[in-house]
Amino acid sequence: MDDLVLQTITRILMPFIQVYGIFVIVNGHLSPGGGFAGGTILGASVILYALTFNVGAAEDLYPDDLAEAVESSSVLIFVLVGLFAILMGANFLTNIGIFPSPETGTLFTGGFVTPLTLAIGVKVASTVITLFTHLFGEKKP
Amino acid sequence: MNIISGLIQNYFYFASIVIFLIGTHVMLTHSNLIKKIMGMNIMETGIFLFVVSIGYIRGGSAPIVPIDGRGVRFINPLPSALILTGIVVGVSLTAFALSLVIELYKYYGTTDSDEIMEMRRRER
Amino acid sequence: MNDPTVHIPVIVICTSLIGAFLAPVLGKYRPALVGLMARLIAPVNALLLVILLRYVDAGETFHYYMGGWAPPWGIALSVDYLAIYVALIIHLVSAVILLYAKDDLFGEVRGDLHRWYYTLFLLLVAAMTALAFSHDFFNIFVFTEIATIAACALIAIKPKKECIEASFKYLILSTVGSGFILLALALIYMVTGHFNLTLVAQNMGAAAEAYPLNIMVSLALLIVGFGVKSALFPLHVWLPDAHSSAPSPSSAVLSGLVVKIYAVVLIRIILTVFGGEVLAAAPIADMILIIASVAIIAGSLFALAQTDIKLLLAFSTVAQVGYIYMGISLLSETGTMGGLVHIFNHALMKTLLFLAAGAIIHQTGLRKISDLDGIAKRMPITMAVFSVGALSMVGIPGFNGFISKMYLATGAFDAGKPVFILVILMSSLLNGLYYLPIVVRAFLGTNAEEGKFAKDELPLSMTFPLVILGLACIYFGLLPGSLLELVRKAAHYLIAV
Amino acid sequence: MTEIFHVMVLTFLIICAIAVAYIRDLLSAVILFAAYSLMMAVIWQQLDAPDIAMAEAAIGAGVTTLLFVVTISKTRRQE
Repeated sequence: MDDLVLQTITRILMPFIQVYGIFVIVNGHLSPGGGFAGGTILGASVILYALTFNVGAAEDLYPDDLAEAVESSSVLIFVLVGLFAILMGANFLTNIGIFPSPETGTLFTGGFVTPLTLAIGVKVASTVITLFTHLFGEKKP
Repeated sequence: MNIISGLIQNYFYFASIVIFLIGTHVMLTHSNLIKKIMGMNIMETGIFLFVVSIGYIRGGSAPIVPIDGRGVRFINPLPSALILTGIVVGVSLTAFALSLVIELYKYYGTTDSDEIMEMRRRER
Repeated sequence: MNDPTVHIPVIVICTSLIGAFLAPVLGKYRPALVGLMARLIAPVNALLLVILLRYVDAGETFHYYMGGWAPPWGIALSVDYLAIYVALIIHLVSAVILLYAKDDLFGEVRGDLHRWYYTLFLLLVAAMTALAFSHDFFNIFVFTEIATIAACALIAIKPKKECIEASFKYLILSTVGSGFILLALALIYMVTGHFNLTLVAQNMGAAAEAYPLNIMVSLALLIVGFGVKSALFPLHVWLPDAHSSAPSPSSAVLSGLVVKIYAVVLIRIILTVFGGEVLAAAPIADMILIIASVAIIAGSLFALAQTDIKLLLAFSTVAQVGYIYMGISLLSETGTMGGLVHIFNHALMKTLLFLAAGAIIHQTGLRKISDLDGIAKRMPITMAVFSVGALSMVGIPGFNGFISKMYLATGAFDAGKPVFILVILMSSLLNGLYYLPIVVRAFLGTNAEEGKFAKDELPLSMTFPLVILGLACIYFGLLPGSLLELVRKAAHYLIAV
Repeated sequence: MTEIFHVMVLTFLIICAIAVAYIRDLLSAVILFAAYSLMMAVIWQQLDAPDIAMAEAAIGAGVTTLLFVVTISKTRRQE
């Protein structure tokens, strides 16, 4: 699909989609959305790139090794944050006040909810991309 | 009459059950595997619609606390959370099933379960 | 709650999860370490669970609140004897299976997929453990789904068309099951307004009075949904293909553990949430009892007709799930104990049999029962262990299968339903009819080359788990005391509510 | 008025679902399925569940459709 118009528009559009995705992720505890929806939007931007250029280009942009590392580490972050609360003497996943919690309505009010949704978002985006490249490319899923 | 008025008042329930039944029908009776997966998705959305409409209050508002913190009547967010998880699970099931369909196509050259059964019978 | 012991349920689930997601990365750079890590995690977790058991023994059972939020908002884990018992079984048996998997995997799964195999296996173990501890409908739904996907993937990982087909069938049917479960949870939530099991149970009486239809429909949907997943008799159609075509370690874990965990969850929900009043209003227990009896007889009859050894074992699982349901739906304490003991005993026996069959296939490639004449001359240890498993299945005194059958029979007598003793006796007879010929053929058959008993050529990593399982079968047949003590407490918990 | 809108959307949903069941061309069925998912997102917005509406619009109408299209392009288009 060597269409100049499509490719140019994709190049222009991609940052906006990604910024919107990140916005949805980090605002997960304040507004609708969150890690899952935002992560899908983030992944969709790379899929758009893959569709307008080719799948190989997307695989170069986001190689498999990186995807595996990102997926594993984001889950590990989630679990380790939960276990950290145990280390501090509270129950699993207790929101202990190690993160600053300013007044309601500003960005970092969620304690560690924000880092957790960030981990989920990254994981989902990565999974969506690998799903697509594996199904579309010749590699075994 | 009682039943009909009940249906009219609870049209969300009625529609969700109809969708659920259509989905289950597609899933269990169509021989094409891709159609089966579509039926699976339709069935799931039917159930999701049912669960979410349980938590719905007419005239309530979405469960987002406004910045000035006024008290409004929120709809119940717990079913929504359950369904969000359900959607995640649904999409992963779909992706997994579709990759299985592609694998099956490599082996049998068809996506029709009747033809696959026929081929297997002939192999024996 | 400052004692670190109370966190063990979460830690056990988390270590499995961490292992699951560490495996692909670790496997890429240090392939040798992945298996070692997986083999370490399960025994360590089992040890932790024993410590937890000691703790609960000293004090009393408790609920663990995730994030420190109490029930109406938070998610709770119930730490009671039933959960610990089931979790212990899961980790002990999967530890043995993982030991065995080391060498067997090379024959059945492509080399670069090994790390993913461990990922799926540990994910399945984590999901099952979480299901055992769950005290919340939300968690039950989520982990049921995770376990289902992991189990399907464990079948499909073997690149053969039978496996992929079986996996697809399993996937479609268990999705219908999950749909039913979700619908049932929605109906329960609709009238009780809670997802937490304790709170639902408190509101159940009033709800059942005001909306009997909702409760009955949700009960039926739950039985069908979990029935599909645990292969209760008329809904078992996916099981034989799936369990017989999967790689041997997968077959062992699917047949030995996965099927039962759904039965445990269903029973926990029915007995603790719905409770006596609802069960008294409709003959639910009697219906399950009859279905279970039919399952026992029909599963054995189907198994009798099979020529493939793994297919035979798979159909035998259908019958054995019937035992578990039967024991618990007898609603007497000894009957419940029989059902719960059978969960453990069957996990041991069926794992042993599947692994032994896997060893035979790994070594000789033979799957047909008629080809197994004189196989004991080539593989004496494997066949000796297989015989132990087969004798346990039949229920010969001195092996662990006898213990559970004895409790089931006593339970049927206590419940005033002695007819079911007949079912148990008949199924023992049928079990003998299809298991013993294999043993007899293997030891006395003359088809194979003449000669002395040769030494097994199996690697030690495959012989060792087999021998351990065989010894465990005999040990728990002769000295079941400590096991029965634990099971009695678990049964108390179920019956008391 | 909202009731009438709800009933209209629900009717559209049911018609879409039936059409998905009876169309022989798989690609058309997938496109209809995408329309179905989008309508579902509208319903969820109407049911005051914006979280799900967003996820459904991204997942149901986006990713799932894409996966279906990819699968069909790798297998057969006609049923």
